[in-house]
Amino acid sequence: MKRAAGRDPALLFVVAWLVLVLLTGISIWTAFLGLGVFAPAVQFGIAATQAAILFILFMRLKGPPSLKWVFAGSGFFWLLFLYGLSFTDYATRQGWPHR
Amino acid sequence: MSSVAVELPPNYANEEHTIGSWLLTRDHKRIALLFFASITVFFFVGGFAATLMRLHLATPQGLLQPSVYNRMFTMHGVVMVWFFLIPSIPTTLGNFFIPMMIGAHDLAFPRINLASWYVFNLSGLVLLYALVMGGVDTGWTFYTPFSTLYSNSYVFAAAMAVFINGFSSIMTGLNFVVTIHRLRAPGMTWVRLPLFVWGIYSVSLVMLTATPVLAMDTVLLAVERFIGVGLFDPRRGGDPLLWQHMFWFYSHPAVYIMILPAMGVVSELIACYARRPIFGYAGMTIAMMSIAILSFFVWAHHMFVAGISIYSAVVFSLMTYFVAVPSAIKVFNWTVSLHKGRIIFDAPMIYALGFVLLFTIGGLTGLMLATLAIDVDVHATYFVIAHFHYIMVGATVSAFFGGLHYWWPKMTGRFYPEMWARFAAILTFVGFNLTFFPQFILGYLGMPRRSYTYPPEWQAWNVLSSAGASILAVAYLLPLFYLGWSLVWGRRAGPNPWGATGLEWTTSSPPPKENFERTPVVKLGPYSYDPERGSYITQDGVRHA
Amino acid sequence: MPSRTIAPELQYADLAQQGDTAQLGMWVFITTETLFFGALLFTYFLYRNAYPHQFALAARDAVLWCGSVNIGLIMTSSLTMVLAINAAADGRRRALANWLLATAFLGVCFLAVKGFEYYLDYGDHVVPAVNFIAKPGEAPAGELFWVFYFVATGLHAIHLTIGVGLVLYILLWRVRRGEITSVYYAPLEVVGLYWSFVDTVWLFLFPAIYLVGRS
Amino acid sequence: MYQWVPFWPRTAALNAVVVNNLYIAELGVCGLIMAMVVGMMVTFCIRYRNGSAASRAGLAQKTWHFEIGWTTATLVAFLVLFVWGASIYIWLYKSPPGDIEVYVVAKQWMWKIQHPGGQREINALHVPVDKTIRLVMASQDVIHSFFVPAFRIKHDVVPGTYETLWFKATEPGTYKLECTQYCGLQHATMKGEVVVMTPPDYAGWLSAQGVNQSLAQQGEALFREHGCSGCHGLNSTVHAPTLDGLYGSLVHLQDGSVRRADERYIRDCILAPRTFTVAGYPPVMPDFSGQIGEDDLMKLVAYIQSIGSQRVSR
Repeated sequence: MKRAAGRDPALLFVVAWLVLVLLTGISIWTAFLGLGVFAPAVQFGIAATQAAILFILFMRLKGPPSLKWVFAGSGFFWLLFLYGLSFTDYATRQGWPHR
Repeated sequence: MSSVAVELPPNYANEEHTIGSWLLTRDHKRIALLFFASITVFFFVGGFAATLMRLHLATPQGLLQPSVYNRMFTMHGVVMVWFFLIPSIPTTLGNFFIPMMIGAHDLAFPRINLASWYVFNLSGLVLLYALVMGGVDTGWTFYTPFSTLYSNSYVFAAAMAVFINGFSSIMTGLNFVVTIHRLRAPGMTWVRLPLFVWGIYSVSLVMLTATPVLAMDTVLLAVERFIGVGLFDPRRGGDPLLWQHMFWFYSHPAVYIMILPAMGVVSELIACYARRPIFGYAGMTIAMMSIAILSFFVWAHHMFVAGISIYSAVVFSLMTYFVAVPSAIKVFNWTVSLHKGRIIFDAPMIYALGFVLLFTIGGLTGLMLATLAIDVDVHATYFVIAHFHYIMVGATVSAFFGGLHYWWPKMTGRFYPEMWARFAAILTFVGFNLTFFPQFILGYLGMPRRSYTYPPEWQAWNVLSSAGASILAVAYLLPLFYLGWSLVWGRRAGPNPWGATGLEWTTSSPPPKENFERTPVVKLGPYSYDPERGSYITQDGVRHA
Repeated sequence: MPSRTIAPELQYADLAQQGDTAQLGMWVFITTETLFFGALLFTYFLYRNAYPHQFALAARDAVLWCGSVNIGLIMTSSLTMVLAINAAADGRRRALANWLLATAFLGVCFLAVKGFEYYLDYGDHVVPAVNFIAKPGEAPAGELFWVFYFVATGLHAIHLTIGVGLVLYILLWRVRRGEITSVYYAPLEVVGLYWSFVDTVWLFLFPAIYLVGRS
Repeated sequence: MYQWVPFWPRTAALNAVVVNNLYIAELGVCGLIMAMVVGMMVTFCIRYRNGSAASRAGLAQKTWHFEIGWTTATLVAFLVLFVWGASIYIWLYKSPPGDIEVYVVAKQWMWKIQHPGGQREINALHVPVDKTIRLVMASQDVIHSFFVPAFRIKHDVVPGTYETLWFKATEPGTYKLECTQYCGLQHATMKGEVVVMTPPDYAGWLSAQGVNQSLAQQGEALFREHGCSGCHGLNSTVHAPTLDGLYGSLVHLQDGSVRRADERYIRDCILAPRTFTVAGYPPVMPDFSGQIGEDDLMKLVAYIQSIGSQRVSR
């Protein structure tokens, strides 16, 4: 490799960008399909995929294992605590939702 | 004495004298002292409110207007939690000693460190604005919908102060995490880190992961307060308990933000003054890290009676029992660390032993509160007040003062007066218990917190508590005087007056600007004390008799 | 343009360590930002799950084309940002400046579209506490959606404004003074991380705001 | 003596006896642990003080044995207490069908009580001894908390929903009623008393109130006043669900979910009918939020409850 270490060629980023745009298109398309309760799952799944592309390529997580991975992931991991443990309340609380 | 007013050698503090050299410094040691000045001011602001409250509660009729009393306990809570206890040990002792204990020349991001101090003071000014304009009467927990739709006080400004304060927490925590990861001296492996460093590391992780949730919560609170429409509004189908969920997602770990660094400090003190290695180093580190993580699983134990699902409450109660286990391990290890030691009862050790006892009482009553059925009874009574003061004030402040005395010679190059310090340490312990133990009884009798009046039959306990508070006030004020005195007239201290093993003791007292003449090389773990021979080995591998 | 030799700070052994540490610092900060916006989305999921119909009705007024244009703009800006970093690593000063300018420009365009969208929202009478009028069937929880909308997009816009400021600072100060070289361009990488993170936030806000109640 | 320095609250309900036992057990366990810690600490401090002659040879090295043993022992002890506490909690908060159902409205800064017989009182609650009293509580403004120390029961009253609580008083007397959730300026004075009476006294008290309409009857009047009977009445031409026999039954909603028609459900339906459209009915009912105060709502609920067929427990 002639390029400076740890960098990817511009072409890769352009392709990744095209994929991102394509995924956005799909996401918008699904909104009109009437998927009901599955729509948010699909749309947020696509958003998560796009975020992964951004994190791994554009934010250069690609490469050997590093501490960056831990911190990149720990925010999402910690959110699971908030979402998961709150769920124990909201899923079983009497009288929620109010009204 | 002949040692009076001896000039100190060139060091971080006397190298430059201009005001600008302090206000624009990037030296972590100077920033630690800047923080020390700020939090001391807030400690006495919060303490002033506490004094007024205890004076008021000495009689059932009281002496303050109800509106004033409500503002006093809110101010006491907000100031003490965010402006004293949370920053106390990390920003002062942590800031000063973390780089030195890992053999670094500074923190990773000195500018961010300084910015943290400015942001802290900015948030303090916003809070003071709220107080001067008329105060806040919601309690430090800002429960909705009272805080958003009903209170006629400066909730918006106070919420903004808390929000801005969070940036300071995050900046400090981020700095510590990155520094401990990246700037350890050669040979300073993770298992050679002193427990104080582990304490600060774990607490920094908690600061980083808890604070943003509170920040978002206060933003939503401020929005609802400002425009009168918001996500916690029950009239629009909002859930007032959502505020509590997100608030306690931060504020329960916040209690551990206060106690984890204190645990670190006390581990240093006990090892040094018992002259033996701390018992179960690995267990201590695992306990601290698991407390840091488990602290996020227990928040809804503040909401057992708030109307959450009973099944959820059972889950949170179980989690709370689990978090008690590492705390119990730590108490056990500290106690066993005295076994076959060569115990010296200097002031820091008295503070440390006081810490262990107060922490144990606080922890055990916490266990009672984790028991669901007991919590239903004593929730939001003085039992809870007493419990968390034992942890947050009794334990944390004892550790803070203990650490301050222990490292005082290193920070200033001078000894504090030992007899006065011992007296203050004992007085703290006595005064504290006298203040808060009666509150356990009051709580079980059913005295609700945040009440400006109470039935006359409870006066005896309240008078006892107020009497204790006056003793405690003296005990907390004393160090201000004798430590100040020692700055000028204190006996000169050498590099390692206590014969301690940490890297910070291998450089001169006070340390030079760059901490170490050259980067130290670490040869072995902390606490290489030998009680049998009375010798010790500092972490750079030098044996001392 | 001059090129400067930069010395590492006191506490670092060399520039590589300094740059690496700076990036790690930004990653730690991104952890906190993830939790910050994650907490906001938590409130969103909670209420959307509790009041699906009101949310669907309320969200129909969200201007889809504005959101879609903006997601295109912001994804493109991530591309230009990463190309700027490539240019910096290769020492192509001219290209670096151009890509940074493009990034800042796309950021400003995003903010302009956002501003125009707020104007349209005002016309639709969906601004809570200002001129909110509930449509039939969306009361009372529909208003919660709009509170979320303004808090989320407002905070995102603030983050993006800061990002534009940082890019301009790198461009007008660090690059012009020759402090960004192929040897040491960590400050640019740090800003790039932040920029792409702000982009990520929008990726999640987009389906949350614009794709609800379309069918 | 008791009057001057009380150590222990009065114990005047079935709930309180059960909680007391647990509390005493916990005090015992905690006292034991505390004694161990203090005992060890004092012993070591004296024996191994600097300058003492005790031998320091052979420091304990194998730490894991101690630690695992200590951890397991504490964990087991804790788990017993957890299970005990949790089972009482569930018993305390799963309200059984009450012998008497009392409606409580909390507002800044008073407790408004409505008895099923239509009697109303403020900051006082009169109940007979040895009967299960079920409280249905609502808040008109901020969060309050209903606390009777002598019964060891407490529950927050959150605006926007109903909360329930029960107790069974065992001793006649007058007991403190407190608000324990800070609710504003006069929070400290938001107090009252629970008067537990013998059955004859209670009957006497009820009749002395001079009320001739029961709560349900008052609710029926409101039912007509607000025009509810126009649609939900028997002779109505509008296609609206009938309310006879509704209370306690299972209702299938338009969105496919099933709800038990308890007090909370009825309240929710009145305030936000569109959220709870019943399957097979058009969503035509107007929204009554902001038009009916909490006390009138409770009368309506009591009325609909009175024409229901089954009793509800949760």
